[in-house]
Amino acid sequence: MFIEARITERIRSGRGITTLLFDRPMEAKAGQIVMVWIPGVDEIPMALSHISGVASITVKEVGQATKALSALNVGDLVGLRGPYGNSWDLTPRRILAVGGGVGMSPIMTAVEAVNDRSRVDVAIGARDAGEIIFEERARKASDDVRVSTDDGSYGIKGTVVSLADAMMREKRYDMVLGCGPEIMNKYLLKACNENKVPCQLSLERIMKCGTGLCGSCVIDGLRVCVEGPIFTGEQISRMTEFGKCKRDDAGLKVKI
Amino acid sequence: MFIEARITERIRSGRGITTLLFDRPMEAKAGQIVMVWIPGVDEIPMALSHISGVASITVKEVGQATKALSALNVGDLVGLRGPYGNSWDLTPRRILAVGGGVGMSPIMTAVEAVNDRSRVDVAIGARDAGEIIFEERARKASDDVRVSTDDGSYGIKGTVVSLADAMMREKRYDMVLGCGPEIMNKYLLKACNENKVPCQLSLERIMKCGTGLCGSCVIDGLRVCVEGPIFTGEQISRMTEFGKCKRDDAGLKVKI
Amino acid sequence: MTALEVDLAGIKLRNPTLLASGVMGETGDSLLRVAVAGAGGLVTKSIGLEPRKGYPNPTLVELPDGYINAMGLPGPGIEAFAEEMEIATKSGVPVIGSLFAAIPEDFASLAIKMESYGAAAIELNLSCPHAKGYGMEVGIDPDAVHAIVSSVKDAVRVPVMAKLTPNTHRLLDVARAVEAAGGDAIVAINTVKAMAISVEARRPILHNTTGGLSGPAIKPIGLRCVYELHEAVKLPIVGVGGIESSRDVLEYMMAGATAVQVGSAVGRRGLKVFREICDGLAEHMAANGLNRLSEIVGAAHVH
Amino acid sequence: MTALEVDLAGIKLRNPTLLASGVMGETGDSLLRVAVAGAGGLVTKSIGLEPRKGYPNPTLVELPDGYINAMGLPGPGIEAFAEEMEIATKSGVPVIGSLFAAIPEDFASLAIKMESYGAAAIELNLSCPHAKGYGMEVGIDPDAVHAIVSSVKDAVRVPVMAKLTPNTHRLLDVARAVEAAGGDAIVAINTVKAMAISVEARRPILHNTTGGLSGPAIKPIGLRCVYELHEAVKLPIVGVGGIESSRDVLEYMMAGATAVQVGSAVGRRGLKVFREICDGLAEHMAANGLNRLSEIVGAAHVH
Ligand SMILES: Cc1cc2nc3c(=O)[nH]c(=O)nc-3n(C[C@H](O)[C@H](O)[C@H](O)COP(=O)(O)OP(=O)(O)OC[C@H]3O[C@@H](n4cnc5c(N)ncnc54)[C@H](O)[C@@H]3O)c2cc1C
Ligand SMILES: Cc1cc2nc3c(=O)[nH]c(=O)nc-3n(C[C@H](O)[C@H](O)[C@H](O)COP(=O)(O)OP(=O)(O)OC[C@H]3O[C@@H](n4cnc5c(N)ncnc54)[C@H](O)[C@@H]3O)c2cc1C
Ligand SMILES: Cc1cc2nc3c(=O)[nH]c(=O)nc-3n(C[C@H](O)[C@H](O)[C@H](O)COP(=O)(O)O)c2cc1C
Ligand SMILES: Cc1cc2nc3c(=O)[nH]c(=O)nc-3n(C[C@H](O)[C@H](O)[C@H](O)COP(=O)(O)O)c2cc1C
Ligand code: FES
Ligand code: FES
Repeated sequence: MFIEARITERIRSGRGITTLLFDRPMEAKAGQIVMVWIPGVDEIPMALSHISGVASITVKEVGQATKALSALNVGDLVGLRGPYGNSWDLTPRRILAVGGGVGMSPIMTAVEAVNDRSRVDVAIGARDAGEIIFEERARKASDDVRVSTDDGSYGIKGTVVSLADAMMREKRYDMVLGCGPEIMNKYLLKACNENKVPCQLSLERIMKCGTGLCGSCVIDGLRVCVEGPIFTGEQISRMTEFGKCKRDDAGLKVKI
Repeated sequence: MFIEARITERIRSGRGITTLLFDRPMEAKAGQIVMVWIPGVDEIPMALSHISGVASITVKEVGQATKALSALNVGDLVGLRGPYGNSWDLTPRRILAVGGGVGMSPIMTAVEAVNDRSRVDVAIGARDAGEIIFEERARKASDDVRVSTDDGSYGIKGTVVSLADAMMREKRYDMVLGCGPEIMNKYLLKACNENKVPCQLSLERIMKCGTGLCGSCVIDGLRVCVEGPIFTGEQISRMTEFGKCKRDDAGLKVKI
Repeated sequence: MTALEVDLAGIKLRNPTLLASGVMGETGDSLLRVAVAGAGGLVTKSIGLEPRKGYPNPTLVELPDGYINAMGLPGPGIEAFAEEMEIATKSGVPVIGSLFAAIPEDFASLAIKMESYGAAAIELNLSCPHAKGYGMEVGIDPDAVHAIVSSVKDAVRVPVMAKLTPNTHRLLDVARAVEAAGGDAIVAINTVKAMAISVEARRPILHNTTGGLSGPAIKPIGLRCVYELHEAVKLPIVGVGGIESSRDVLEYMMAGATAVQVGSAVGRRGLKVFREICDGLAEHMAANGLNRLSEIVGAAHVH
Repeated sequence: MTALEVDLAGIKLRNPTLLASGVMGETGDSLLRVAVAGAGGLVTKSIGLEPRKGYPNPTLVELPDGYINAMGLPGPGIEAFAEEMEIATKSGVPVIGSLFAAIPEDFASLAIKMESYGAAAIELNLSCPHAKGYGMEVGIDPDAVHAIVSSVKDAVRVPVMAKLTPNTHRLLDVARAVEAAGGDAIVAINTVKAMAISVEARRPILHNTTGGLSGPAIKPIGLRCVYELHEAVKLPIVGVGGIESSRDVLEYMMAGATAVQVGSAVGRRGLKVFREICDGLAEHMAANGLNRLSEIVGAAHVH
């Protein structure tokens, strides 16, 4: 259903990363997404970054729509459709949650939904210190939160995948959750396979309808908006397009 | 909502009076009505004559539609819309329920809904013995059931209004419920006024939409299908059309 | 001017909600009741030259999101309707006389009578989708519509509004014909041609087979028509179709409607719908610092 | 012949439920998935000569009883679609290639390509209500439709079906033109032109302003069109619009449809809708002693 919501709070979460809280809650599960309408600009898919109590999204500025969205002020209006898609399976006992950059957004709702500090560890990564988000939130919800940056400007130097790989070697996990750029997801999947830990990864594709109709978001025929955004490592291993190509607005295949 | 129902039982309730039970229950209150579609014939308003468990109607043959309806067999199909209209107010303590002919149909659901043999008495009347219906059902639900026929062929000789009048003189009632031909309703109202007992009467007018739109069923601007079919004695006393005229299919006033 | 008041082609309405034609509009007393319930104005049932019984039942199908009706334009005819108008006009709110006919001359003579009964305006039903020879059968042809509107305009002094059908790709051509003929307002939309079938009975449910779809199901269609009409003609537009809440009214007004009509919601929500809508409109105006509703008419046209 | 099998203009369908055009029909893999889910046949997204991005978002509005979409006919274009058809045709069920173009020559050259890709039939989109220069802009004119159908019929050997718009009063004239031009089937209906407005934003929600209404809201309109078409032409009819259950399919078949298409229900009910419908149809047939579904086609025509 389409609803009109106003922004009640605007938090700078990182460099070029803004969290927007809305004046109305949403019945959603951790990992689900919404279509966010910025009137006069565009409508784009966003993971929910808060689900209990208020609803929020966390936006990284990459182009016109995300810039316009990030520039909205308290009191400004957006349209929201959703929530759409599936959610994290949080039943496995020991979970490692891995977020790259703004990918921490749906990861954070998972960590909070586990609601047991000892069951979930968190690996947060980004290119540099400015893009590390939700570290404080994560420490409130988990006993073991570690941070890495590609350039070493904060936390351990290296990719979040190396960090996660180290954690998997160090501790026993029953499940890894991951969200980040597709290249990160690709290497994370590899690391999980090597460590024989099952995983769930949240993926991205062009989204238009959000409701499973238009087919613009498919990866190998699976719709990110219905069967995803979260896919299991097994599902992803069977995909021919993952990490290799995606569809553009016209449905044409383009290399990633 | 429109539903398709099949007849599960067909009971001869009196001469030219048939009770049809349906294969599906209806969430209805005592006194409410349904629009009954006889495919290929007509759609006509009917009071529900059973509401708990199964739903039923009780039809008196007067013309084409009621004859076709009465001729349907077990397994045959009707369309049902409703329930429509208001219901009896059964909160007053001591109730006298008065039914003339097939008017016993919504009266009977009231008597059963009171669900206290000592709180409700029943006066059943008809032209002759053949048209007395639901006497047994009434005796199961009330301690004091009396019967009259115009020709004296069964029970007390006289109109049901005289019978009700006598009962009001004999016992104290807090409310009279009445349903029958308009002429009966008219005299029953008079008798209630004389005995200073408030009353509720179920009225009839041409019904087409059943949902308060078309206006075909109005009496002084009140819609039988929404504000009725049950009106209080006070409401009826203020009506200019009651007992005098009604509207035909074209909305023209005709004398009763 | 109170906050909710609007001016529709010179008619002052205390609020923008009119009762739609065909709903509780056949008798004076029922029209009065709708005025008491809070409507800003009343449109009568479409009245013709002669009494008409309409179609046999079933004349209405109830759906989860609307109705399909094929009443068949029942009514007492223009002569007998004098009595009903006498009562309705006592309501203190404008009573708009809706008319149906097949040819311009009949429309004109009906309009003269309606005006003499005290109608504040005439609404021409050029759009009923299920009455043979009437309604949309004439209302899809710009030339026929031009002739009808012209002859009614010549016959009466009160404003003349044309009620149009969405069942055509020529809606805007027809509206331009109304404007060219001197019509004072456009009413849109009448019902959308539709039907219902009973699987068990293996036949159409309505006696007339097809009928007109109304209620929330058609709101997106009505909104689109009003939006397009607002760009095509300068005439004021009365929005109709699926209106059940103040939000629906605001959407129609932002699309370009000066006033609105409420039909099916009288059945689905009850007569209280008029008051609820007006309360909601007043709230919206207060919350948004609006002085008059006219400020938002057409506001959604943001090229 | 299994109980649910139907013959549509010579095409054998294992059951009468086809995937409607524009839904999960842009890529071979997603078409495959719909076949696995139980559809009796697949209609591709409407494909044009060139790649098209479609309109910017928002392209869809979700309503309680349907959707309004203005995708703007995005698609990879006929050349690139070869690859998708190669995958889709592996499904084992007939794949019908939907096409859009502005002129007969373009329709014909698209159709030749589609046929060469293995399409079991061609569906001509003469009915999209929101793409400038395409769809219903050509599909309301019987002469234009005649020219398009004729030229496509001359170009290919597979059956040619014309998908028509309800947004006109000339539906039956257009259908007769399809028949006269040698078309093999009629598909009805495409979406109904509609729109949605955001009161708070004071603007239309869809980027394209208007779009097409689909889902349960339009079922009574689609049923009416199929019913009327069944009396106007002898061609087989494919019913589309708001179908979500076996009962809906039975209504459409009794109105005159030989087969049906399911679009919005894929979003509202999920892919399981195909299997649920087929189970319901089989149950109805058993309960009513039907040997073939064709027995009930047109059964509601009971004059
Ligand atoms: C399931 C899902 C969840 C997402 N969650 C978040 C989130 O929580 N926070 C966040 O900052 N971003 C998230 N995104 C990414 C976000 O939607 C894009 O960054 C945004 O659409 C870019 O729009 P733009 O106009 O700013 O940039 P553009 O310059 O238009 O595009 C930049 C890139 O973003 C992608 N993109 C553009 N439009 C869309 C679209 N309609 N659907 C999907 N991708 C698109 C394309 O790959 C494009 O190359 C999510 C995407 C998906 C699919
Ligand atoms: C609220 C209400 C409840 C009713 N409950 C019952 C009931 O429980 N049992 C029962 O046997 N009858 C009931 N009736 C009366 C019943 O509807 C009529 O007897 C029936 O419609 C007559 O149809 P016909 O074709 O058999 O007769 P016709 O020859 O068509 O008509 C006989 C008379 O019935 C009345 N009538 C006809 N059509 C309608 C209509 N659409 N709406 C109302 N009245 C009509 C007219 O006064 C007419 O003169 C009720 C009527 C109303 C309004
Ligand atoms: C029962 C019924 C009867 C109607 N009769 C008429 C009529 O006589 N004349 C007319 O112009 N419109 C008639 N209409 C159409 C309504 O006035 C209105 O245009 C339509 O129902 C859409 O509005 P709604 O969705 O609010 O009902 C009728 C509608 C209904 C439901
Ligand atoms: C998102 C979407 C995209 C559509 N795209 C097309 C299209 O490309 N070509 C076409 O002929 N119809 C298209 N349609 C119309 C459908 O095929 C169908 O005719 C219509 O939606 C009514 O059916 P439904 O109620 O089952 O959805 C589209 C519909 C939707 C909802
Ligand atoms: S965005 Fe996923 S199917 Fe349309
Ligand atoms: S039957 Fe009562 S208003 Fe239509």
